[in-house]
Amino acid sequence: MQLRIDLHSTCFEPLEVLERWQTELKGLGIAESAAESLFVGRVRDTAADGTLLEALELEHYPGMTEQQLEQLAVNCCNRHGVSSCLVQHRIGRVIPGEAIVLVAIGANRRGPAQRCCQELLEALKHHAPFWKREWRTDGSSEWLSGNTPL
Amino acid sequence: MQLRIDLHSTCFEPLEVLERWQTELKGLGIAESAAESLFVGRVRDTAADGTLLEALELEHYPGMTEQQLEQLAVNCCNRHGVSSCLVQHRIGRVIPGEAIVLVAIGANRRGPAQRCCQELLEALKHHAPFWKREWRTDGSSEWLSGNTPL
Amino acid sequence: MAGLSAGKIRILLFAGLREQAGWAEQQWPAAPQPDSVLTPRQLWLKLHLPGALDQQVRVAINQQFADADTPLQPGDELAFLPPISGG
Amino acid sequence: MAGLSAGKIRILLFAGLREQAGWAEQQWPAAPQPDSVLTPRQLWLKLHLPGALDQQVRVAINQQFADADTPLQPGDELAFLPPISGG
Repeated sequence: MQLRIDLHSTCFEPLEVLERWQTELKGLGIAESAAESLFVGRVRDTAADGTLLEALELEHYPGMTEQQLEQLAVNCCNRHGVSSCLVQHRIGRVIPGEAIVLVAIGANRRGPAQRCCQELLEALKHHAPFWKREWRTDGSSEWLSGNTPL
Repeated sequence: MQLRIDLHSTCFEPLEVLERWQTELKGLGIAESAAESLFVGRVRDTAADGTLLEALELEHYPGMTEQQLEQLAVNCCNRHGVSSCLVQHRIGRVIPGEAIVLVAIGANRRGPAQRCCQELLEALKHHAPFWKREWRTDGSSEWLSGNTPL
Repeated sequence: MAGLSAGKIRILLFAGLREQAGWAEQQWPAAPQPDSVLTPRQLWLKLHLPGALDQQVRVAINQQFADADTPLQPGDELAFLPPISGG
Repeated sequence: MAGLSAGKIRILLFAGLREQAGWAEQQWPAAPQPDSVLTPRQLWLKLHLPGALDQQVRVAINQQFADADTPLQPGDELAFLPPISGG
């Protein structure tokens, strides 16, 4: 199973990252998967209270974050028997429209690819030590106490 | 809702198509979606009977295919309230590793994006008039009588 | 596809069904009397097509899925669709 | 983060919990007697930290999620994690 996890402290472009990942797998002689399921999450332009959002601040627990992401990914990928897994996550200050998270799963069948992509996204949302603080355009800020609903 | 459906009679690169789609939406002044769920299906290198596959031939019903894809996409997107939908499908001779289908759904939340992407993929697999014929490396060929299991 | 003669129904076959039947398209006269009815199911039997209608083969009239017992109108495009395998 | 003195436990707070408590990190002596026990739950109370342990705040020991009643060892890194919101 091919696994790659990166934390980005500056803006990343999902399509560029995916292209590099594709090239990397090709370089390892790994054939393209029959099924690929992907998810990209971006920052909204409104805060939870409906006011305009200036930026999202993403704090994390250095060391534990990387370990947790790897454990969650390995468990999920093994459970579904998929062949490749790319996870990219932002940290630091992220502005509306920028990508926060990218999950890309390659598998031999669409079912495992889709289920793994979905489950890993939920797992990292709830079990990787990230915290979001909303910075509103009026200068006020608030830590979020959970995730947006499914 | 932004909708784009294309049939490709030659190889298409999912990441290039996605980049053009992103640029097109940006050109229309449409903000990037908070959640994007994508699926890419590619031709396997083995036939259903386990022998090596030379190519897949994709026949379709011109006219009905386009209408059906549009109906399926509009219904699915409306049901889930998503904001953008890109469907790309190959026709003709497709060789192993090449993309057959790409579905990309943009929505304000991950649940609708993921469910719509999955449901639309199943819908087009079962209700758009496409037929696959496997051409094996020994020169023999066979029409498939259904889809691979989930 | 060729132009359709007046009062005819165009019948299309695809993929494996086309190859088993040995033809891709033909025309058939619509119901001759004004009060008589011609359905895809009747045509399926008259044409001795292989396989099981409903179970395996679906019907499309004017490029929309339709019931096999729908009365056909002159000028209709009727297609018999073997099991679909897209995506 | 600063080096850890021998026989100590390093305690870390994050995000909203760090701001409410007013500190990010401190060290605490591990259990003094060899047969006594110190747990995250005991430290949570001793430190008068805000919020509800278990319901809202999770515990990590040496960067792995752990039960709040796990006995702590000298040199352990203990973190109290407010509700996570990643992805």
